[in-house]
Parts: sequence; C-alpha cells; structure tokens
Amino acid sequence: MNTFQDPATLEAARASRQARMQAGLASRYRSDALFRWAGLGAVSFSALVLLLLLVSMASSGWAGFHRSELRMSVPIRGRLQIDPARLAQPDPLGGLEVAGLPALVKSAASQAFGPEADALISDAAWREVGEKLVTDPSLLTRNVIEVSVPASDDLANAQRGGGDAALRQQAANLAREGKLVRAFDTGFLVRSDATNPQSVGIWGALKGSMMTMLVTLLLAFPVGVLSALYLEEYATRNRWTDIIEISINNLAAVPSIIFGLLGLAVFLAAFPNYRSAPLIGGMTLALMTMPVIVISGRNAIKAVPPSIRDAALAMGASPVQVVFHHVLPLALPGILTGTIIGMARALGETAPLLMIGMRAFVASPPSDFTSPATVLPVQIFLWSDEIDRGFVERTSAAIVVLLIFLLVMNGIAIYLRNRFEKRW
Amino acid sequence: MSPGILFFLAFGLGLVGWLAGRSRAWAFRKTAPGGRIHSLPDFHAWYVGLWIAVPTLLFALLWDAISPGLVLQSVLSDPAAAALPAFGFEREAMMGEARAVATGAARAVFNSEAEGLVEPYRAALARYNTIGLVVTLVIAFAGGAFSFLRLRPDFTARTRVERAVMGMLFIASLVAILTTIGIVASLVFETVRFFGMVSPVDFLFGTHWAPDPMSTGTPDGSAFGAIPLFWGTIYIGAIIAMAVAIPLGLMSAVYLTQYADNSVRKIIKPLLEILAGVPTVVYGYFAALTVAPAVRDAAQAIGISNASTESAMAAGLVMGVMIIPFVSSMADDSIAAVPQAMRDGSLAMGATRAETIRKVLIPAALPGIVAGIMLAISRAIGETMIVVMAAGAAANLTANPFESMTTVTFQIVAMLTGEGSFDHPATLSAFALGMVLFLVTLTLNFIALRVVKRYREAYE
Amino acid sequence: GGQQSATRDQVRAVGSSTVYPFAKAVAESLARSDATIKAPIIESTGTGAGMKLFCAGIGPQHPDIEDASRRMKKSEFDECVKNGVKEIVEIQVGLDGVAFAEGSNGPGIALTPEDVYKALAKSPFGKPQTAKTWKDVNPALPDEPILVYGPPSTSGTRDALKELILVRGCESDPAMKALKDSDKKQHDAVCGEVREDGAYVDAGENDNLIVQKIEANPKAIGVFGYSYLEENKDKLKGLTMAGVSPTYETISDFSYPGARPLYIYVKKAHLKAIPGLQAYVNEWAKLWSKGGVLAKAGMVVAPDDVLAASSKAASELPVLDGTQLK
Amino acid sequence: MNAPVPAAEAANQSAATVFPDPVGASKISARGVSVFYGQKRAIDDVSIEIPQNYVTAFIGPSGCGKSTFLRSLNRMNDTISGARVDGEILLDGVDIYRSGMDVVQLRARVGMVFQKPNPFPKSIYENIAYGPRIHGITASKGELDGIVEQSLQRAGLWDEVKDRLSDSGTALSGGQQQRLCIARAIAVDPEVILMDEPCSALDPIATARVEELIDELRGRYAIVIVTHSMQQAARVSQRTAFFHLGKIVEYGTTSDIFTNPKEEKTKDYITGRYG
Amino acid sequence: MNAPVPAAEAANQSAATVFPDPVGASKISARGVSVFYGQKRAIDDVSIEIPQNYVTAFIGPSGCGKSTFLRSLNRMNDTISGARVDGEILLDGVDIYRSGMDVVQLRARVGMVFQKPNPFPKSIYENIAYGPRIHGITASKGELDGIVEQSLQRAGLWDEVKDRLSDSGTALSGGQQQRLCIARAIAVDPEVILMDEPCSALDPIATARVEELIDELRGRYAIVIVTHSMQQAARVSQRTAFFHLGKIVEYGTTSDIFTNPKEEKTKDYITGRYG
Ligand SMILES: Nc1ncnc2c1ncn2[C@@H]1O[C@H](COP(=O)(O)OP(=O)(O)OP(=O)(O)O)[C@@H](O)[C@H]1O
Ligand SMILES: Nc1ncnc2c1ncn2[C@@H]1O[C@H](COP(=O)(O)OP(=O)(O)OP(=O)(O)O)[C@@H](O)[C@H]1O
Ligand SMILES: [Mg+2]
Ligand SMILES: [Mg+2]
Ligand SMILES: O=P([O-])([O-])[O-]
Repeated sequence: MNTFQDPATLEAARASRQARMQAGLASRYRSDALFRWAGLGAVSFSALVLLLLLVSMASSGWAGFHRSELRMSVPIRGRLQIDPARLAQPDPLGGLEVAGLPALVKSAASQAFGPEADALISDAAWREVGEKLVTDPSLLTRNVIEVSVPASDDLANAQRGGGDAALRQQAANLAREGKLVRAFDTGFLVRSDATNPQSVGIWGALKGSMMTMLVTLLLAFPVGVLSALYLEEYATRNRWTDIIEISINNLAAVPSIIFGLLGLAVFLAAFPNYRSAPLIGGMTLALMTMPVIVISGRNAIKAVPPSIRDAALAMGASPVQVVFHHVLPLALPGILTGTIIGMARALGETAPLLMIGMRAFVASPPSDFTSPATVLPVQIFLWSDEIDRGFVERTSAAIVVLLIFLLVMNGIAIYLRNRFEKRW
Repeated sequence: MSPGILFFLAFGLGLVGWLAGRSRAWAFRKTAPGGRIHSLPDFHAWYVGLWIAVPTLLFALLWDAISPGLVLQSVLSDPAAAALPAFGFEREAMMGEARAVATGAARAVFNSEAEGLVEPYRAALARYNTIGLVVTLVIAFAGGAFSFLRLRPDFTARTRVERAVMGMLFIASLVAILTTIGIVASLVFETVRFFGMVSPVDFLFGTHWAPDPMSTGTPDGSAFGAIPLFWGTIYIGAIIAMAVAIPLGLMSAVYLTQYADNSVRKIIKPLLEILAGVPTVVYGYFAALTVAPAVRDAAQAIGISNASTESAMAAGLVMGVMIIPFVSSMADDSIAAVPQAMRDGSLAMGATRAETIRKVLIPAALPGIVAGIMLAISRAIGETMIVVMAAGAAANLTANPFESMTTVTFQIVAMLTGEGSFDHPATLSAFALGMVLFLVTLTLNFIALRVVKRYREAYE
Repeated sequence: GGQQSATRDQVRAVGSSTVYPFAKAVAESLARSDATIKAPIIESTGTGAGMKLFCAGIGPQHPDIEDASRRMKKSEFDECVKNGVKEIVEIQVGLDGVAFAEGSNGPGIALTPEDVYKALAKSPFGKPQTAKTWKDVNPALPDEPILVYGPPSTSGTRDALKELILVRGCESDPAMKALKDSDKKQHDAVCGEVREDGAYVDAGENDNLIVQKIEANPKAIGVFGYSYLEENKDKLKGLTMAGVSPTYETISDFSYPGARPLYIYVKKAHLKAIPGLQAYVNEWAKLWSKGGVLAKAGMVVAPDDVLAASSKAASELPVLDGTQLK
Repeated sequence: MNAPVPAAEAANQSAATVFPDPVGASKISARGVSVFYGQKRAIDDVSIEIPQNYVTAFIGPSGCGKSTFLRSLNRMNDTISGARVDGEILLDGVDIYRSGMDVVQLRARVGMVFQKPNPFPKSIYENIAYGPRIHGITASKGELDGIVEQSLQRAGLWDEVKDRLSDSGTALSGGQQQRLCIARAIAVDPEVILMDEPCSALDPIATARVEELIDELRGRYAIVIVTHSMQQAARVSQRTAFFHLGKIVEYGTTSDIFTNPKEEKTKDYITGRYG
Repeated sequence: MNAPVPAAEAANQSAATVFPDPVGASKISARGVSVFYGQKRAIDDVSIEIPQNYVTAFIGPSGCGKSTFLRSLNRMNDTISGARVDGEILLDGVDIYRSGMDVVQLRARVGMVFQKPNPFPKSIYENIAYGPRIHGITASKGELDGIVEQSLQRAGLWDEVKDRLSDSGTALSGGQQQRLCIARAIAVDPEVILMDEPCSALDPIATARVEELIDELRGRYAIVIVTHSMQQAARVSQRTAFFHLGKIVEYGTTSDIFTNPKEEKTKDYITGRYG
C-alpha cells in the first residue's frame, strides 16, 4: 500500500471527511450539553435534598424550641412563710415547697383559669415560679408577680390542634385572651431528659455527647496519629505491616454496629459497672474513629513532599527528628481535618451506642465519665420513638442542635483544609 | 493517696530527672573537645526523664490495682469489721461508704453500721499511702540514678530515646490489630454457640425468618432462615440505594471535576461533604417522617394498593442520598488519578468534553470507580439507623420495593434490644448475623482496596 | 471486673419497653421530690433482656429493678437464684391492654379472640390458613381483606397478643386445650404462631408508625399497647373484643380480654446498699393510684384489691416464692 | 514512500539551500500573540509565520514559553483555567480565536503529540480508531479498518503491531507508544501536527525512529516541534525559532540559526553558554 | 571566604594545568561499589577517587546512575527501601558502610544539595539554624546568629535577605532558594558537598550565580556535582566522570574529558550523538 497517494485524491478524501465531520457536529454538541446538564442536575439534586432536609428540620425544630406557656399572676406578699435567707441555702426549692408554694401557684391558677386549672398547667409549674424567686429574692416582697408557667402536655397538644374538642376550644379561648402563648423555651438548652415534652431539655444529652467525644478524642487521636506516623514513615514492608494496614483499612469500613457488638462483648464484659457511661461509649467510638484518623493522617503525611524529608535527612537529622520537626507540623492541618471529620462522624453515631446501653433514660446530666449518660443522636432516636406527639417537634429541635454542632465541625475542617492546602 | 497523686508524682519526678539530665549534658558540653557531644542535651534529659517516669507510672498503675485490696484486707482484720453483715454486696457497699467518708468523697454514711469502719479505713489508707509513696520514691530514685550515672559525653542518648519513641509508635499501630481480633473474638464465640443450636445450613440457606425469642424448648431451625434478611439488605443497600447513588454520585463527580469552574466547586464540594456528615439517625428520622409517607402516597397513586409506610423504597432512597457523596468522592479521586495527559490527548484529538469523559476518563477510571462502588455497597449494607427507623421488621422475600423488608442490621438491633433472653438462639442469631455482615464487608473492602491499589499503581 | 468502686449511688432499672415510660415518670418524680437522691437510670431493654441483666448477680454492676410487662418465668427465677439473686420482690404496678383499633372512620367490626385467632394463626387448629377476608373467618364479619399491623416477635406486646388473645381463641377448641398437656410444643406452634403471608404485618417496635398506618388505611386493624390508643383517641377507634371495648375501665377490671399486668421486680439484697432504692419503690406506690401521674401517662390502674396488695408489697417487700411461677 | 517533498528541501541539512519567503507559503500566522496565565505573561507579543510542508522547531531555555505558544496554536490552552490569549493566530488565513470558532474542528485539523507518550488505556486499534469514531469520519467498519492500517503504516508501526491490534496501547514500549500517538494524531488526517518534546522520554534508538518518521510526515503536514535538544532541532527541522523569556529572539532557517546566528543571545545559547 | 585554593587550580579552565594524581589527595574513595534497587543493579562495580578542594562532575545520559552513586556517598540511599550498597566507600580512609557508622554524623560531614530547591517551610533564619541546632554546634543564640550570617555570606545571599530573615524560605525566588539550600548545607561546616543537578530548575542568571558560588566554595570543601549540561560541567568542574549504564566509562580532568576523550562512548556523548 502506498502511504502517500496523489495529492488531489488525498485532498478530495480530506474534504469528504470534513463534510461528514461537519454533519455530526450539531448532535455532538447537543450530547455534550446534555451531559453537562445531567451533571448539574445530579449536583443540584443533592443540594436540593440537603436543603429540604435542613429546611424541614429547621422549621419543625424551630417550633421545638418553643413551648406552650400560660400567663398568670401569683400573689406573693404575706402568702409565703419563708425567710429570704433560706433561698440562699442548699435546696431552696425544697424550702419553698414546705412554705406552700405549690398550693399557692395552684390556687392562683384556678383563680386565673377556673376550677380545672390543675389540668391546664404543668406539674412543674410551681418550680419555675420558685426558680424565679430564687434568682431574684426581692420578688418576695412584691404583692403580686406576673409569671409564665408551662402549660400541661394536654393543653399544649390542644393548642397544636390535637386532643379532644373541648380542650381545643379552651386552648383557643385562652390563646385569644393572650393567656396561652407559644414562647421561646430557653430552658430547652439547660434541662435534661424528662417524660413530658413540655419539660424536656437537651443539655443532658449534649453534655453526654461532649464527654463521650472527649474520651474518643483522647484515645483515638494519639493512637491514630502515632500509628499513621509509624506506618507511613518507619514501617518496613513485611507481613506485620501488611496485617496492620489491612486491619486499619478494613476497620474503617466495618459497619458501626459491629463496633457496638465489640463494645458489648469486650468493654462491657470488662467494666460491667460502667454500662451507659461516656467512658465506654467513648472507647467504643474511639475504635471506630481511630482508623479514620490513621487513614487521613497517612494521606496528610504522604502529601508532605519527600524533598523536605530528604533535606532534613541530608542535614543529618535522625528519622525521628525528621518526623517530629518537619513532617508532623506540616501534616498537622491535614491530620486535624481528618480528625474533625472522624469526630463528627462519631458524634452522629447511634447504632453502636444502642448496643452498649446508652439508651437509658437519664434525667440529669452526667457528673463524670463513669456515670450513666445518653448522647444527642440516641436522644433523638429515643424521642422519635415517644408516644406523646409533643416529642415530634422536640426531636427536630434536638436534630437542629446536633446539626449545628456537625456543621460547625465540618466548617472548621473545610476551613482548615482550604487554608493549609498545598502550601509548598 | 489517690492514684492521681502518684501519677502527678511520677510526672513531677520525671521532670526533675529531665532537668538534671539536661544540665549534666550541658556541663559535658562545656568541657567536651570542640563543644560536641554525641547527643543533644535534650536527649540526655529525656533519657533520664523516661527512666524515672515510665517505671513510676507503671508502679502507679499496679498500685492502683492492688492497693484497694490491701487496704480492704487490713480493714477487715480490724475488730470493727466483725460486725459487718456477712453477705458480700451489702458489706462491700458499707465498705465503700466508709471509704468514701475516709477519703473525703462523702460527708456521711448512709448506713450507720459503716460508721465504725471509717477510722480503721482512714488508718489503713494512711498506712498504705505511705508505703506507696515510699516505693514510688525508691523506684524513681533507682531509675534516676541508673540513668543519670550512664550519661557521658559520648553516651548515645539519642539512639536510645528514639528507640523508645519507635516502640511507642509500633505499639500504637498494634491497636488496629487488637481491635480486629477483638471484633472477631466478640463475634465468634456467640456465633459458634448459635450454630450449636441452629444448623448453619438452615441459617444461611433457609428462606423463612421468624425466630420467636419468647419460645422455650429446642429451637426450630426452620425459623432461622436468613435469606430474606440477606435479600432485604441487598435489595435496599445494593440495589435501590445504588440505583440512586451511582448515577447521581458519578454525574456529580464528573460535573465537579470536568465542568464546574473553581468557584462553583468550592461551594458544591463542601455541600456534598455536609450531606455525607449528616448523622444516620437524622436520615432515619427524615426517611420515616417525610420520605416514607410520600413514597407510600406515590405508590398508592400509581395503583399499588398494599404499599407500606415502612417500605424498602423509602429506606433505600434515603440511603442512596446518604451514599451519593461517598460515591462522588470516590469517583472524583479515581477520575483525578487518571493522568491529565489522557484528557489532553483526547481533547487534542478534537473530542468534546462529554466524549472525553465517557470514552476515555471513565473507562480509564473504571477500576477505581468500581472499587468505590464496592466500598459504597459495603457501607450501605452495614447502615443501621435508616433501616431501623424506616425499613420495617417484616422478613419478606419479595421484589416489590413498596413492601416492608428487613435487613441484617435491623435484626441485630431488634434481637439485642428485644425480649429474648441472652442465651436464646434468637438473641445469639444477632452475633451470627454480625459475623456474616463483618465477613461480607471485609471481603468487599479487601477486594476493593486491592483493585484501587493496583489501579493507582498502573498510573504510578 | 475487679473495680474498686463497690457501690453505686443511683438506682438502675432495666426491662420492658411498655413499663419504661411509667418507670421514667416515677424516676423523674422521685428526683424532683427529694433533692438528695440522684435520678434513677431507666433503660428500656425489653423484658427478656432485662431479666438476663437483672438475674446476672448481686452487686453494683447489676441492675436493682426489673420492669416487666409479663410475669417472671420459672426459668428466669432459677437463673436468678443460680447467680445468687435469691430474694426478689414482685410488685404489680398496673395494667396494660393489648388494644385492637382501626382508623376513626373505619367500619368498626366486633371481634372475638376466636375470630382473631382464626384470622391470624399460621395454622388455625392445625389446619392450613386459608382465610382471606374477615368474612371467611366469621360470616357475621364484613367482606374485607384481613390486614393487621402488629408488633414484631421481639416485643412484649406481641407476647401478650399471643398469650391473651390467640391462645385464648385457640383454646376455645377443647382439643387444643388437651393438646397443651399432651404435646406442649405442638400446642405452642398451633396456638401461638402468627401467619406470615402478609395478612399480619410486623410493624417494628415503633407503635407510632402503626397508628399512622391504620390512620392511612381505615380498613386495616392495628394492635398495640393501650396507652397508644389513649394518646391517639382522636385518630383511632378501639374495637370491641367479645363485646367489650377497650377502655380504661374495662381493662382495669379485666373484662377486656387483652388486659395484662405490669410488674416491677426489686432485688432485696440491694435495698440497703443502693441509696434511693427504697424511696423509688415508695414513689411507685405514691403515683400508681387512680388519677395519679401514671394514669395520666397512659397506664391503666390496677383494680383496688390488687392496688392494696401492691401497696402492702411495696412497704413490706415480701420475697417471691419461685414455686408459684410458670 | 515517494512523498512529494519540495525539491529544494530534499537534502535536510544542505546549508546552501535558499528558502522561500516563509510568509508566502505560510500555513499558520501568529500576529502579536501574548499568552497570560492569570496575571503572568508567558508569551509576549510574538509574531511568526509557520510554513506548510516544513518542520519548524522551537528551541530555547526551560520556561521560556515554547510549550505555551505551541498549545495556543490548537487552543489547548483553553483547557487551563486562567489562561488567556491576546492577538491573532490565523490558520489558512482564518483567526482561530475568533468568536464562533469551533475548537473541536480546529483540533481535528491541528493535531498534537505530547512529551510523554499518552496512549489511551485501550487496544491499539481503538487508540487509532478513536479520532475517526468521535468525528464520524468513516461510514463503515471497512473504511475504519483501512484508516487504522494506513495511519499505522504512515507512523511506521504497522509491521510491529499488525498481529496484536487488540493488545493494550499501554503495553507497547515507550518509543512504540509515541509512534502510536503520532499514528493516532494522523488518523483524522490533520493539516498541522504539533509536537511538544516528542522524544524527550525516549531512548536514543526510539528517538531516531521518531525523527525519521517526522521527516517522512512533513510531506503532507505542517509540523511544529518543540525540543530541548539542539542536536535534534538541527537534525529534523528546516526552520528554527529561538525563544527567550516569552519572546522570539530569532527565527530563520535551521542552518542559519545554527551556523550563523544573528543575535548574541542565540549564539550564547547554541554554544552552551547557558540553559 | 579567602579559602586556600590550590594555586595550580586557580584558573578554572586553563587546559595546560597538570593535575596531581587524584588518588594521592583523595577525600573519598569508592572501591568496587555496586548499588541495587531490589534485584536491579543501578551501579555496577564502580571505583573512583574524589579529591579534596576540587569540583568533581558526574555526567552521563539520563538513568545511568549518577544520582544513585551520588546518594550512596552520604548514605541517602538508606532511606529508599530495597536499596542496597555493596563495596566500600571510604571517607578519609574510613568505610562509611561499616557497621556502627553513625549516619547522622556522616551526613553532618557530607552535605547535600538537591535538584529542586527544597528549603523547609520555615523562616530563612530557621532554615540555616536547623543544622547547627540538631547537631548542638552552638552554645548560645549569639553564636548561632553568627553562623547564620556567615553561611548566608558564603552563599552570597546575605545582602539579599539580611533584612527579612524571618520571611519564609519558600517565599524566595528559585535561585535564591537554591542558594539558601547551599547556605543551609554549609552551616554545619561539612567536609564534602554533594550536588545533584543543582541548577536544572533555575533560570540562566540564577544558574550563573550558583556556578560562581560553587567555584568559590571549593576552596574549603570537596564538591561533587551531577549535571545534565555538559557546558556546566566544563564551566565549574576540574574532574569529570562519565557514567554510562551504571558504570564509569571514563574519569579524568575535565579538560581531558571534553577535549580529548579516550573512549568512543564519551566522545559520542560529548558531541551530542545521543542523550
Ligand atoms: N498552567 C500554568 N499556570 C501558570 N503558569 C504556567 C503554566 N504553565 C506554564 N506556566 C509558566 O509559563 C512560563 C512558560 O512555560 P512553558 O511551559 O511554556 O515553558 P517551556 O518553554 O515549554 O519550558 P520547558 O522547556 O521546561 O517545557 C513558565 O514560566 C511557566 O512557569
Ligand atoms: N528508588 C528507585 N527504585 C528503583 N529504581 C530506581 C530508583 N531510583 C532510580 N532507579 C533506577 O536506577 C537507575 C539509575 O537512576 P538514577 O536516578 O541514579 O539515574 P540518573 O543518572 O541520576 O538519571 P537522571 O539524569 O535522569 O537524574 C535508573 O534506571 C532508575 O530507573
Ligand atoms: Mg515545555
Ligand atoms: Mg538524577
Ligand atoms: O418491652 P416489652 O414491654 O415489649 O416487654
């Protein structure tokens, strides 16, 4: 075959090819555009779902930060037999109870809302009045104080449009008179779990989460970073390192519930006293988080250019000095990013904690690492399972709190990564 | 003395040794020829410091473990202890109260019987604290003296300290192996027990899952057929979820790596990461409360009458959304690992971007993408909260996505938090299910990681 | 575990998810009324798993109280004794009903245990299950397909469904009653097993979902604890069982066949050691009366004679005699 | 291989040959071209005429902008975000940067071969067929087979690979890969071929084969080659442009540039004073 | 900086100078050195004497093992897993591969400068001070300041950076970075400096500065430089070794190698026949 033929034939062939090419162009560009739109569609879909999720949680969660309150006035002066100094002593509420505050609030309520007032206000109403007095003892000298007390669960339900018709009617009337309002419930952030959605709070779970995370961090971070350093910088390829490496890579993908089974079978067997404790939860989550830290740590360490190691080695630095003087400081932002992401994942983890008894009802925040606690995601799970419909909004509110924490953590991670990405 | 104090003491003494070693090394340097000694003063300092701190810390740990027993023995030998109730737990509770008062952790005892023990306790504590303190000091002194006397200008302190550091790193990396062993061990015993009651063949190949945790007597192996669970797991995690996640994830990755310009990418990528960071319990809640009713209504609207609220569809869809960022970032990595030269080569041939992506980049990145999908599947089938909250408990062996189905993870949670007693085969089946799940995800990961590795190596 | 902390300063209760909300309410009330007592920790593990934890031994690492939605079994008692938990106090705290309900706009059918058994059993009276509609079961019932949403086999409500309704319906045939003595296993299978062809739907532990489902499908029937019916009165309508509709009163006097007692079991050995344990038991007694906090939370108050006996048990703490148990 | 090489140019290095005025026969004309990467100006006001049927070499020290300029000739710079081209580049008299210019067609007319051989990870056959396929040039499988064979023939690779067309392109040796890339480029029958250091990753023997091939191909195409090796420029090209700091310092026939440079800088570079 | 340069060598390229027998004054002697990467032999039985106070250049085609051999002179190959060195390398008569050799101290005596400037991402001051710090050379801050200034002076960088010692080393230009790396190497006062293509990433002007610096430094150190540019070898070195396929083909004074090579291969390489 002659590779180069007569130029005229060649030109003709070239022209016919170009004509064919021309003919196909429009449809090629169309499919290019289509492809692009499909990609944009995929991205937008994800963004939309995220938006839908956030908006639905936020809107319902916003309601969850509110509760139904009744406005009423309570006569004080001369009605409470209590020395103001008693309020500064321990258990001031006990003092007020003895002094007859519960009855006083009840009678004030029936004055304001009629004989069935007992069913309208929450059992805890007098406590809130009492706390008000404790924070400001000067109120004891007032004739009458204006208070907002939590409505009973039934009334709150009726205000939302549930429950029986009579109560709904009553709620509507009270609301019209301005006596029944939905008010922002600052107490939600400082109380703990309770049976009544009107008086639950998130602080107990939040504190439990923070303590659990602290344990996780203290265990997973050093171990993770040190193993990452070992594997990336020092380990010579042999069977041991292969096994370590395979273990870590697999652990990173082992379903979280399996870690729960591990915690149940190992940690709880070793420390039966500490069922439900942040210590055990933190240990279980640490095992889950550690591989994440190792893997991201290794990537960050790998990203430190070898030229820097070479430079330090050639200066006569020992391998340990190379790592602690140069590699670790440079890899640290990357390691921290990975750690934060791993911690964020641990913070949202539920299933393994269900396995180790962190689903208990705990009405007070944990006092130390070995006292029973619950954590935010488990609290969400428990509330989502509650009978009382008032919990639906509270669940969303708890989700909002959890999401805020996660968004902040992710935000920090993203910031760190953008800030320190590829400085060399 | 509480162990906390011993720990502090260990650190304090270590610090003293550190300072001493350092100043000694500085002194060497002043006199050494040329001012050079083998190791920097800091290494000498660490050498001495570690020789003091490590043994004392070990002793503190040991003492923490044994001293309460010693104290207890000594209190029990006190005549006041004769009055104690014979029964163990109550007696221990009183001892505990007495100790709490003796150490100042509590103000008073609940049980007056404990009152008499407070003094003996106090005395015993004081005695053993003194012993602990003295032994700590002796150990610290011995370690310090031994190490300090070894310091010389040509002493290889650096090598030794660095060897200790390396040992620490190595031990840290062993934690991963221990964890894996722990997982296997915690699953294997109960699984073996389970298979002692139910034959593995019935379990792995039976198509009927209806264990009754309340039943008594010999278990009925035919009620432990796990195929419906495996099917539900695969149907939700590997079919429905992947039908959502693969196209959307892949197209997102393509868009982000090939089309979007930098500013768009800077916004979208974090958004996807947030989607990946939403806790599964939130997805579960979202699935149960928002998606499931919508799916049911939609199914009924198209004429599927027995559509369930807890449908495989709802759980699968939400799980798919959860997996999108995972697939997209794996695909992103794989596509990015294809050398720029491939893309340039294709573009220089006059290919459009879509052609370049479809015909060159994706085929070239395919091993990585496939491995990524395997990892995504392994994550989906191990996902728990979404199915617990949205998929249901019914072990149906059906292909209708609007029916309720159950999964392996759901049953693990149900069996372990349910009514069965702990040695009932229904409860033990959770561990066998966990074992299956572990082995399947292990296999998937193992294959996927090998594929990824080989693929990365192919492009250096 | 060789922990040195030989004590615990708060009460721990485990067990039934049915009793859980009430146990929570009592714990909360106790913590409020006495500031010196730490709020008890209540964990919903399910009755069976709770029994396992409860019976594992004496000591701070083991719970003090077991909440149970059924009576302790003989086998569990033996396990307890084996592990040194010899003195157990049984206190009946109230009642729960297994309620049948449909959406408030449903047709409203009248059921009997026998109908339910025939409709839901896997092999009614040992014969294959063929019923598709309620009419197939009993010509008096409407010609509607059988669709029942109920609790899964892991829940105590399901156990109650079995014990209180199905077995009762089953034993309406004397042959079955006889079978119980001749072949226990066969009897359990015939009387207790629920059909799995889709007519009975396992709805997961979340009873709220059952409520939503039957709300959406008025022809479906839901089975759940009475407190859910109580809480969703506006959306649901209780179905009569043998002519009795599930109400507070009918359950409370056992005229409704689906009523079952709720118990707490207290470890006597822990009474002195755990601060607040006695107070917690007393708190139960304070709250379980008619119109009390627990009744408000949806628990059915036990009949007066039972209440009296329970109050006595709460103060005197008699030790359970294992031989009465089954 | 009886290519109609212009008679005057037949002997490669014959120093006495008089070249026709490049502008007259030019295939590509750059007029005042500047290229920017963001703020940075990598090419500064370059004008040059590139003739048909000759090999034009770009030489110059590292970083002087040779690759940048080369890539602006088929708008491959478009793929680098932040890159911007000022001035005009005419292909057969038409500005390739005019709005509405179709880059897909442009690149089919102006092929490119890269420094590192970059065959697609597909079979040898598919590598060659890629261009004709995407451009829809061929109507039948037979025609496509013909093009594949012809392109491999022209690239001098046919005999080596004809029995293993379905093997992966990446399984070939470096030199074969590079010739495969050249065959791939000529499969769409372009008018111009740009080559960016096409031999720098090859061993001496493979280099010699590719250089031979370049010489054969110029009968049909205008070829522009960037090279670091002055020896190579002298061996294969008839025109040489010397770049320095983003400008063309000198442009002329290769023999002139190497034996008789006009500029001091060129001379210094040629004699190895720097670079 | 008034280093005692041997008078005979003062004029760099004076071809007539007679060199002393290298073996007599040698600083480093390699005896039958082979280097393996796993199974692959990258250096094959090389023996060479490297003199004090001269610049020795290693030249040869890409991949012939120049860098490998250079890195075996300060045991930087130890850091590559799978790399193994056979034979003896004597520094002042002591085998650096003997067991018990402290590589940390060895590398303080044999400094190294790399192809790509690799300053630490720390301040200029810290870059220079790093070596003295880890080796505990200085007793006081003042002494350290003195060393930093002196090293920068010797590297000819002092005037350019004296006002911004706390700026990051990576913020300097490429040529400045490379001189910073040289200053860093000489801050620990080594006896030998190894340089692996120290100018290949630099522009011509920076290259000239570094070459000048190398020439100044040899008064004090033995310098070994790997280079791709024969012109550079001719400009800066007094001894040249020509590597090919892992062996030294020829070794001698630079002027001999370039003007009068004994081996055919050397000649071919020098004249650009390959490479
Ligand atoms: N993508 C880019 N972004 C920013 N600057 C770039 C980019 N590519 C090249 N440059 C810069 O443009 C200038 C010219 O680069 P170019 O690659 O064209 O040089 P070259 O002559 O081909 O060099 P070499 O011989 O090393 O290939 C250089 O200073 C380079 O740093
Ligand atoms: N880390 C390594 N592992 C395996 N082989 C290597 C390694 N480094 C270099 N080689 C091989 O050893 C041989 C010599 O490489 P070396 O880098 O010493 O060559 P060089 O002469 O410096 O080349 P260049 O001029 O390109 O820098 C080459 O074939 C190279 O592929
Ligand atoms: Mg270039
Ligand atoms: Mg090299
Ligand atoms: O937890 P149960 O009430 O179902 O036993």
